[in-house]
Amino acid sequence: MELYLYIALFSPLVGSMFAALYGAKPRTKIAGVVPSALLITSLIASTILLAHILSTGEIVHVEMMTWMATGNLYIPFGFIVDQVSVTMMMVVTLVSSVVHVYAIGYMDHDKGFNRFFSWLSAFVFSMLILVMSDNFAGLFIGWEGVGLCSWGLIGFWYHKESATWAANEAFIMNRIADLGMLIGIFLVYWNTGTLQYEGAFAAMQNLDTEILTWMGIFLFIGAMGKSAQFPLHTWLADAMEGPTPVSALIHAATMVTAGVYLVVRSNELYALIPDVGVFIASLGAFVAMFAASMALVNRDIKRVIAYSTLSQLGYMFVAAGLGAYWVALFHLMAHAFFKALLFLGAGNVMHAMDSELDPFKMGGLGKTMKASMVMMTLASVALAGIFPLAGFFSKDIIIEAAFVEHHFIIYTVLLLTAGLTAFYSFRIIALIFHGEERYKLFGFHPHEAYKFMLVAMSPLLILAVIAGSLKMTYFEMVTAVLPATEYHLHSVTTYWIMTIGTQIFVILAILYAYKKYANSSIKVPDGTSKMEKSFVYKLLINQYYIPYSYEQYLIRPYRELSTIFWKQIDMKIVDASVDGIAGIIYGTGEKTRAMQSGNLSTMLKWMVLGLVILLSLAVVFGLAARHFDEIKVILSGLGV
Amino acid sequence: MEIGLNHYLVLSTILFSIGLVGVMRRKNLLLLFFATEILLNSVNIAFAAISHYYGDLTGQMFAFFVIAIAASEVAVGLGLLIVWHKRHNNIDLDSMSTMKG
Amino acid sequence: MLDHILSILIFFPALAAVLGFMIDKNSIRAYGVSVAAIEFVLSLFLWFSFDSSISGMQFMEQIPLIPSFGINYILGVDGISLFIVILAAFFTMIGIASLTDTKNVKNMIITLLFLQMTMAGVFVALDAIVFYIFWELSLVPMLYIIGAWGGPLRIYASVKFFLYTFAGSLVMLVGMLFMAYFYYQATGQWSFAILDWYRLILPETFQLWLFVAFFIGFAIKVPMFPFHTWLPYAHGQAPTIGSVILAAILLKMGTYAFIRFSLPLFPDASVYFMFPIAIISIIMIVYTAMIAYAQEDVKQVVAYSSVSHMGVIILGTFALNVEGITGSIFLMIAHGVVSGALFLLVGVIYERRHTKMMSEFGGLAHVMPRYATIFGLMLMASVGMPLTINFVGEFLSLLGFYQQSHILTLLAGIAIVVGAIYMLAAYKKMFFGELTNEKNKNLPDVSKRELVALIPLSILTIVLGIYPTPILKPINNSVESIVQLMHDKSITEEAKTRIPNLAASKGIEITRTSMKEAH
Amino acid sequence: MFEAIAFYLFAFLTTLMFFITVTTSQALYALTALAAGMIFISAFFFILGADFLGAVQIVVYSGAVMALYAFGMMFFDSTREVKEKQGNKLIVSGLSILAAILVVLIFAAPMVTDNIVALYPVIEGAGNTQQVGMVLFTKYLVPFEVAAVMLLVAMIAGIVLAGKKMDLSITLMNDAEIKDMKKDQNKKVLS
Repeated sequence: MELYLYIALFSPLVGSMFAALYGAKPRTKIAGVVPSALLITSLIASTILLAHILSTGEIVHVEMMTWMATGNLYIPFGFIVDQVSVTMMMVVTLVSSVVHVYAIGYMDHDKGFNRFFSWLSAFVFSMLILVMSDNFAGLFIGWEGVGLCSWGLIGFWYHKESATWAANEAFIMNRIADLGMLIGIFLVYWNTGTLQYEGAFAAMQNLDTEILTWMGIFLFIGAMGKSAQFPLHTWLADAMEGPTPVSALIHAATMVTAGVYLVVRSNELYALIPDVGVFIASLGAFVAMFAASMALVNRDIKRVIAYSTLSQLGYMFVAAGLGAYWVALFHLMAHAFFKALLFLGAGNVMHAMDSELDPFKMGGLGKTMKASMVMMTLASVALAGIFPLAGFFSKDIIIEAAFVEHHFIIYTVLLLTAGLTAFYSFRIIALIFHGEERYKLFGFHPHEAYKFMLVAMSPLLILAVIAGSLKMTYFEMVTAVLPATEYHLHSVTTYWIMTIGTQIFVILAILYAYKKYANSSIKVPDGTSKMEKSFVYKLLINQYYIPYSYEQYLIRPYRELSTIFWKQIDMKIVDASVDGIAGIIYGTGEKTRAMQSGNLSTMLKWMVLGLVILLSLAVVFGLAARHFDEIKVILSGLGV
Repeated sequence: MEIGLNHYLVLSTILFSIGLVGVMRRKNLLLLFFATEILLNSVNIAFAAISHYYGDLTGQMFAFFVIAIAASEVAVGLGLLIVWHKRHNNIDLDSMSTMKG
Repeated sequence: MLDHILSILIFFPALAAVLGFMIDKNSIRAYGVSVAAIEFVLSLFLWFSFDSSISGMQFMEQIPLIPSFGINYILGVDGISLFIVILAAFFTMIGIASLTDTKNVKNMIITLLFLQMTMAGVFVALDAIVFYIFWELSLVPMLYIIGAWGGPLRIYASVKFFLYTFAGSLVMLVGMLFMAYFYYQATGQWSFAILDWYRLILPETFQLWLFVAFFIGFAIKVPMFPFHTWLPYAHGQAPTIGSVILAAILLKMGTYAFIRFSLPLFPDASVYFMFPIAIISIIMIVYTAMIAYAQEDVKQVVAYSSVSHMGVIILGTFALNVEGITGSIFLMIAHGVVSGALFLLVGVIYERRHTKMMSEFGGLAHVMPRYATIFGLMLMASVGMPLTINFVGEFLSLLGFYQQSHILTLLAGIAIVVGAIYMLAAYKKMFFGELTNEKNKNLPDVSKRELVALIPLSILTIVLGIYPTPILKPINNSVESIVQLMHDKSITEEAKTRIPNLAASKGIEITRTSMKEAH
Repeated sequence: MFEAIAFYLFAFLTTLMFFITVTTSQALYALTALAAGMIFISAFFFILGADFLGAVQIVVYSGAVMALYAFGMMFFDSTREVKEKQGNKLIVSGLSILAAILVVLIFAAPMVTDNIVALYPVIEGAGNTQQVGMVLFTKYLVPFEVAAVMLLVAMIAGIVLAGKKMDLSITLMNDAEIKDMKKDQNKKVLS
């Protein structure tokens, strides 16, 4: 099995390097095909591992080599495939295989084609390290690695100012969180003496709650960055500057869920500190609502989907925070499928519309892009959580869990958010595919994507539809390592009322969205309508003014402070004081140079002055020596 | 009225400061030499007086050597003075400023 | 040969430099490269025959110079100095190999060979006076390099560099003399041998004063805030090769000396000054990183980033535990590789455009993709990306200091954020965006000669990031013996608790730092 | 009583002479006053019983030194009034007086202690000249010889310095020669 582990892990790396070889050369299909083939190899290897685990329940654990060893610190490159990581591996390899194949078509005309595949495969490799590592340091390697690849891919079109800006923003914001993560790792090391999950979690059982709380908080700060939780969420929406396959893979299915994975992986730690768990759940619920509200009005398809991702991440954190780790993981998996599908569908639309992102300028695309419409609609239905698609099974169970755990505020928030989710999802569906064909006004000539791209998307479609039915199998598998909490309402009636109520609520939201946006009276908003002038609309479209205030109150002061530090403090104080010392010496030299006028008479006068000074010193010291005792008394009186 | 050592010392000091005045205010090199002679002689008085009052000949010996030094100083100094005068046709101190730093 | 390999390492380049005056101008480059290559092979041979299981000094040599004052020519390497010596030889080699066409190339190569002598000397000297001589001698070639081949402000920069560092080292010399005097008082014999001094237990007040004296010399060399202002000038004016060697090796003298002198000689003072120094390091890290962000000249960005990274090294050193000190030594090597490479990279673009202003560039990734890739790699290494060489050092340094103070480590950890900010901003300004400046449209990508220097550095950056063990292990052994020595020597209660007792925790006898070998 | 009168008389005279020396604007007056001052000083030596020293003072100063000065002055136009730009008189006199006060202060304080032991005590029953001779040729023999050599060296130096181009006489040269010489001199000065 170890062989399969290595194949699964390293074939993306080989693919990345292969594509990198063509990095500076003109684009060639082979640079896309080979990494994709290698990724499919990785997918197959992961599937074999999954089958192995499903059949035997054995955990594959290997230690490849030592990475760092000094003092008491010992960090190996160790990899573990257990029920949790194999889930992630499946999600990662599956979605990325799909995205790779899809991207061969999508990036067809881009001159950075080879570079793109190099980065994309490198990302998959980093992500696999992240999920497969058996220690915190290895996790951190992957953690930073995916950050790096995300930087490269968001800024893939590096000639665009907005793209590079977004790339740097994402990287730096993630770094802030990584600092928290690093501190968390240090805490783990100095308190447990090891960074291996196994040893560390075992040692944590005997530690103080206070230390554990700090550990939990700092590790969660790391998770907040990667999973774009409030207040570090702004990078995710800006990250949509990257190519759409990137958004589908990194910013929907895999990287952003790393935070959830971390919390799930550290479940033994978080089980010991339920207070932090509640905090995580509350933050998750808040972010779910907060992100959904921003998605309501946004006029950029990708950003809407990004906010929806953010909102769903909130759901996952609610589950993880409340101790329903397997539910979080399950939702993560289901979400990966339908959200990637949604993004790829959006990619098709963008491709058709020459990278136009404003859904108000589309409309009626359903006629020309039937397949894309079907896929996106199904994905949205899944996202909205309608029976019997994936979202129903994964998302409703989170809402139920919140109810069962008696966190009714969270429950209410999540329920409302479910409605909002349905509304905004179908708002864009309606705007894109239904209603008048507004795009004609702008001279677009939409066309359906390549066949093979659609075929590539189909596995995701299937999974988005059927994933729900795998729930019980999955539950049995994953609870071998995670706490097996089942969430059943005590009363069957309540259960039915709740489920049906939720469904009706969601369906009403969908219908409302259709009614509002699928009719023929929709115009491209020009800022004059009453709604657009309302305060709430402005607040939401400006993302609660958070990016603005970051720019105003963090970035700009930082820039100005840097300049002040450089120009004022470093040059004018620190350096000037050094130069000042030198200047004093030079200055004294210049001044006393006048003494050496060369005029003998003047020099004689100076000589006499020197004589007088020496004589006075003689007198002073003579007197001091004579009256030494008295002086001592006076000095001691002064306290010297 | 007994004349003590201090009288001589005070006299020597007065002469010494007259010499200092000369050293400082004279711009003529020759007259500057005169002033230095005064300085040396004032010290000689002090030496002789100390020698007398302590009954020790060391002071007188020193006075001898001071006189010897004064004599050689005059010899060399006047030689230099003449050379300078030949070159520049004056012996004004203010004209000697080649050692300007 | 093995008995005298260290002397050979020191004096071979010097001898070759003297002979170099006789070499014809056209063949001097080949001569220089071959001499440096032989030197590098010798240093590799040193590593090869180095026994990494021994923690003490190896290849010791001792020749009496002034026996009545206990001044001897003592050399030796341990795990701490070994790799810096190799790195010095390595950088001299690739520095000469990648040397672009400068005027007076003969003088430059001869100067570099002299510099190599002094660098090797500093790191292997085990006698304070010999150490001091090499320490000061190293200023002269660098002064010449900056003063003769530098930019428009070169005279100011070189004089500032020289006077600043020289003033600091004079204070250090006073410290050394007093130390020797104290040794004389205690034992009745004069000795300047560092290993003899190690055995001396000083009263705490003496330790404090001597620590300060040594600290001033070392801190200016490092350079630590607020003594850092000579560095940007020196880097800004120095030619590429000067900056590379200055950043890669010369700065390491200060941090190396902290580990060689300050820690084992004054363990109590080290503990006493741990927090003040940590705070200075944090100021260094954050403050200079912010200044780096404000720079308009890409070389200054790299220069200030050096200061920032040196802050992390100092922090790791004053963690006073094995993890921290090992990390800081590793980071010295890592920073040498990475900042050396970055300065070389800046030199590449300066060579083509004769400007270092970032506003002149923009969109370079379009025309120089290979250059952009290597720069990106080094940028990520500098930022501390895992699996690059810098991360290992930074991680261990911070991890080590975390044991001493949580809050300060958190503050120092800001390094990874602010580091990313200035580096990414600089990279964005230079490489991203549209290619607007006409002059940049036809820039050639990196040439073969430049790749000769850059490829080995890139490989080192990644290989040592993934597999640092061959270097970490010898360092670790030597550091363990130093930490144990510090623990044994310390007097105060606080020092005893702050410095871990390895012998107790590991239950093994750690060989005392080679005192026996010294005599 | 006689001693006191003699002391005060000669003190007054010496001070006066020396004062004239440093203040007069006529070089000749200064020379004469200095010579007189020197002779008056020898009187103190006689009063103090240092007869030999007094004699040497008169011989060396009034005889040799003053004669040298007188000869030296012949080279210069000594009759013309010496033009001297005067600086700040206040500084000059102030510094001098300050120095005087300080010296007096020093003399007044620790010197008048009795614990000074004579190194070469006065020999009873011998004349001053005899005593001087005995000390000078025993204890101070080496310095004495050195002083003699020094005088010799000074003499030679004086001759060499002053005697350069003694054979040249401007009065005997015509204009062209003088010009040439001036040129030469200028060159030398420049070099």
